[in-house]
Amino acid sequence: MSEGAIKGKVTVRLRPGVLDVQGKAIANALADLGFGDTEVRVGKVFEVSLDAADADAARARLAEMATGLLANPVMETFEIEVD
Amino acid sequence: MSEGAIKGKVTVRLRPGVLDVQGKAIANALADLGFGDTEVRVGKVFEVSLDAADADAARARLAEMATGLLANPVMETFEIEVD
Amino acid sequence: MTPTPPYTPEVIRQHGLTPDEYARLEALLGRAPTWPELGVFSVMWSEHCAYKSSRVHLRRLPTTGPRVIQGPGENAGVVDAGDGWAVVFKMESHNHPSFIEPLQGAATGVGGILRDVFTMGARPIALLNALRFGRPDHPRTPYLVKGVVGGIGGYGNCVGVPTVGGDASFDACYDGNILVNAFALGVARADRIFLGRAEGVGNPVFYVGSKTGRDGIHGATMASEEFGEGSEAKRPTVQVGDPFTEKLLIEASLEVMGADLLAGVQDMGAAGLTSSSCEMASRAGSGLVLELDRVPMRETGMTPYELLLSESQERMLMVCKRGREDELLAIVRRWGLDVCEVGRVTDSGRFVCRWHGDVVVDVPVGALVDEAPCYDRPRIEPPSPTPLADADLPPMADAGADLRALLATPTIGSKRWIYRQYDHMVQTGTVIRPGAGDAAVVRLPETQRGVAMSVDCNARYCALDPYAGAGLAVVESALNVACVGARPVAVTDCLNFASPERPEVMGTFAAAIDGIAAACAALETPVVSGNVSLYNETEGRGIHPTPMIGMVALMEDAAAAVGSGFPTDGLAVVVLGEAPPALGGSVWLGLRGDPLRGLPPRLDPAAARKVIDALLAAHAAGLVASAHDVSEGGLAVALAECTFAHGVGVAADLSAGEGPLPARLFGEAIGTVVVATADRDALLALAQRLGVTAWFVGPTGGDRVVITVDERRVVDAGVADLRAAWEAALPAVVAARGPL
Amino acid sequence: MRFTVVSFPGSNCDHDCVRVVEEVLGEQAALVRHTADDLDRPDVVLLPGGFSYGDYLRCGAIAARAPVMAAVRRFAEGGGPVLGICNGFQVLTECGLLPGALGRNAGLDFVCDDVWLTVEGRATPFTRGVRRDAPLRVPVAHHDGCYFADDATLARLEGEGQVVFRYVDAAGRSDATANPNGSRANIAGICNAAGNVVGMMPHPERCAEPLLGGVDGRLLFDAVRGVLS
Ligand SMILES: Nc1ncnc2c1ncn2[C@@H]1O[C@H](COP(=O)(O)OP(=O)(O)O)[C@@H](O)[C@H]1O
Ligand SMILES: [Mg+2]
Repeated sequence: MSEGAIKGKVTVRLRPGVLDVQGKAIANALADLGFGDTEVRVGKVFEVSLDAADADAARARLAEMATGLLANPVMETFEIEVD
Repeated sequence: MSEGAIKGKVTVRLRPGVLDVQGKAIANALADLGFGDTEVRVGKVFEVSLDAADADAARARLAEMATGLLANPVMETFEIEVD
Repeated sequence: MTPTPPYTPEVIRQHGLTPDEYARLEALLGRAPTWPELGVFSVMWSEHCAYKSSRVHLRRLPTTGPRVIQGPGENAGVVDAGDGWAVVFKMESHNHPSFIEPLQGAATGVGGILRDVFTMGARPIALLNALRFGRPDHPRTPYLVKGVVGGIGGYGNCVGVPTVGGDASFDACYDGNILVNAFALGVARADRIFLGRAEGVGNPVFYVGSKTGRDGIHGATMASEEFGEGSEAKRPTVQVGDPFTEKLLIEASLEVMGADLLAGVQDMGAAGLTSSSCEMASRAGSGLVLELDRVPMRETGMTPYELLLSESQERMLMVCKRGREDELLAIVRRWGLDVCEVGRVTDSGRFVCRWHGDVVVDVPVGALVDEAPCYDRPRIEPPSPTPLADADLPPMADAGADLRALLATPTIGSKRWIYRQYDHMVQTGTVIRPGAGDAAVVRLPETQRGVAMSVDCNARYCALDPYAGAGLAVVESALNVACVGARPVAVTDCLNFASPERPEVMGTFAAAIDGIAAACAALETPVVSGNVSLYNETEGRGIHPTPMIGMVALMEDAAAAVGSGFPTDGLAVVVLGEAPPALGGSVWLGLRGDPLRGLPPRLDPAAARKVIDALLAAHAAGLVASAHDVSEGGLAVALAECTFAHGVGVAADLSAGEGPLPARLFGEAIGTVVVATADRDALLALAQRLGVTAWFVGPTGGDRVVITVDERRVVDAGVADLRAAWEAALPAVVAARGPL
Repeated sequence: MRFTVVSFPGSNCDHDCVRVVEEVLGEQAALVRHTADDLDRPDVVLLPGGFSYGDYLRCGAIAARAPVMAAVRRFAEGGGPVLGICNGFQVLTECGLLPGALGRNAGLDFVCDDVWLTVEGRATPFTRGVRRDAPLRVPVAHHDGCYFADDATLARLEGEGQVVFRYVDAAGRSDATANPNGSRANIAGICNAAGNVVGMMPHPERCAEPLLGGVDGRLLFDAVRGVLS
């Protein structure tokens, strides 16, 4: 990777309505630990350094990565941020 | 959960020295798919709705959850955001 | 807003009902259905639940026998395993969901088949899976393989049921429609089997397990439709498996059953709450009333329609004996599961659902179940296959190179990449692990006995001749279990076919049923459970007929099980049986172009029966050091495979065989077995006494595979070299990177 | 002698451990649930394998915070022998009774296979007298068995003889090809500073009878029995 790499972030979340088995277990555990009633959804974040001309180019590239690999469109949605 | 729940976010990342095997595999896959050379780190994000008096109280509580359960200090660091 | 009648033809079509079926439905009700009722009929009359195209043919299968405790019709089949124990097993498809979302599709397939088994009161002790993928170089194949294997492993590993075997192969006919068939087997006391019946008027009905969300609504109708443009839009209906909850559900259910609290129980599988309650009421000849608003919900704003059709996973419906409610609640809550009384058993013969007191569904159970459509669809007799003239055989330059190439095909190659991802040892009962023998062997808890299992189907044979091909699947799986030393006792099947609305497909279906029936009758292995999966096609291109067979076998002493690899030098290798080698549909023919030519192997169940009896007699006499049946790739591949486990070579002289060289080496002679024995004379004498051809081909030993024909050394290859090619086959397929 | 097997929701090798204790060793086993505040008179405590709480979040993380762990900690701090197997090892690192952490396998896939182990370091209750001249063959079955500790911790473990098991090949060589999961220094199992708490990813309970194809795992159970009797 060259020095001029841009850093971006792809956050992947389960689509609303899709069962979040981890979130459910974590909320139960938090309750057991005395944190009371919570609702938890678990997502993934991919922090990617990539070569791109500018922020817009990086954003477009990250969107392609997300559709092609990082997110599973059947169950997940994604969101992109670029520094 | 009551109506007045506050939404917060705990992002958990691997410590810099810890090998991120998933990130490496994803970077390889991205290269194979023609995305060129990238560097990828994978983290988790927990979106938590909780009852709290205000944003500061929520932040404090999320920090307790992170130290108490959501992150493992041996390998991970965390960061907290509250809407 | 909830749609109300009259419904448009489009709405009726979306519910998978033909105009005729809808007219019948109105006639049965004497009125138009409410919206939730339309949903209920849509799933209950789907191919998936009603078996409307297959029922007339399934009746021809043999389903009874002295060991059969429960045949088809319940959640799983039950067979007497001796000493008061029973084995409970079934196989089921999850093809369409796995093509759309391979990881969750395969995972929920495992979850579903496990529930079918423990719902009968049996503790699951083994899982197997049979997988069919498209051609290895199809761009989507690596993604599908990784997803499906990850899903099966992820689920089975977590619930703690060992995945002890399976079958996987690749063919272009599955490019647009993979097959994921999951098999589960459990063990129970024979007098403690639970049935899916809503018995006892007034008994309360409990909902147990995960909360209901909008998962997989219309999943059952989806499984009954072919793919085409627009299936993308069906994506949000994907169900997510939660193996952790399933594990708790297994323990809670078995504990509740052990405490004798239940009058009936059924899992909520395809078509969820609707089919579980209607089937339970139908089997018991009772009725049910459900208060839908009490169903534990995961999402807000759910409607009666959605609650009735949701396919959320990890849920059970339990009919509790009146007066034992508190005990049930205590047990289920101790396992941390949601539980709620949602209804009662009635004697009305009607399925009634209320929503905050209002009746939203009120239909006769009989209309949903007994009156479901049943078709004898038009069919065309499958054409007879034509023999391949010797002159039309492709030339073979180097038999050794062909052997290596065959071993390197992903269909024949080692499946270690798959089963290494499956916990095949949990429960500490696995005696023959995947890869170690022709069938998996698991000990029956609290006994010395073993149960052997194998799943098989060669779809190329079925494409050439569905009658013979389907029968051969039975024969091959029976030979597999006999190789490890177990007596085949019963069968479960999973009949994967294309659209029944095409007469040529229906013709293959009917022929396959007859082939299975003939083979099962000859082998005295009745069919005790099974599943039909139709509409396996994409844009009019169907899969080969793939009637998967799961064979279950028993042995007195699990410790006597033997593997397929030659254990030591200096043994005699004997071929038992004289099935003629066939090149039609063979993998070798596939190396040279289209394999779908010529005659498939001959189906001769009576001859196979004799071989099995001889093999079992040889086992009993302690004459079998290893055994492996001849299948894909023929005798040469079988011999090579026997050398891999322990690195023990072989020198075989195949001069006594018949036919052209490619047939002798690579012809697929289903019904022959490669046995290694320390006492050649005794084995040959035993075979002769039982009227089975036995043929000594040479000794084990060294580190090479040497095959001689008419004093010509046609193969001479290092075991390590061949094994490397065989082991690289599957990793090469999944190493390719493709889009989702 | 009495072995207490601690069962969390999602544990799935708990009954396998009980079976080895009762049927192979002929000793007493008590199964204690995650909610218990008492371990039911144990001489030895086993934390079994499985997927406690589904392995959701991190393996062993939620179990490490279950009520029963207070009693396990007391028993361990009092010098009682504790063996965590697979998920049990993950629980022990998550609750701090053992140093380091277990992350996703380097190959990213679940691995179920036989591996070879050398017995090293100090003699723990589970390895006292166990042969050191030839590797043991023991199965692994895990998705998250990649042992991680920072350099300082690793140096301490090595220096104090706290590395108890290391992945090797059949010939006893410890290199990357013998490492099923990418663990640092091929570490398969460690003990605490006192030596009474041991965690290991491989499953000795799966190879304690000839029927299952191996008996090397039995050596560990025999060792602790020998130490205590
Ligand atoms: N999908 C699968 N899941 C688990 N084990 C599998 C799977 N496919 C194949 N196996 C295992 O791999 C081994 C070899 O399978 P296969 O090549 O079909 O052998 P055979 O030719 O003897 O039937 C068997 O032990 C089988 O159970
Ligand atoms: Mg096979």
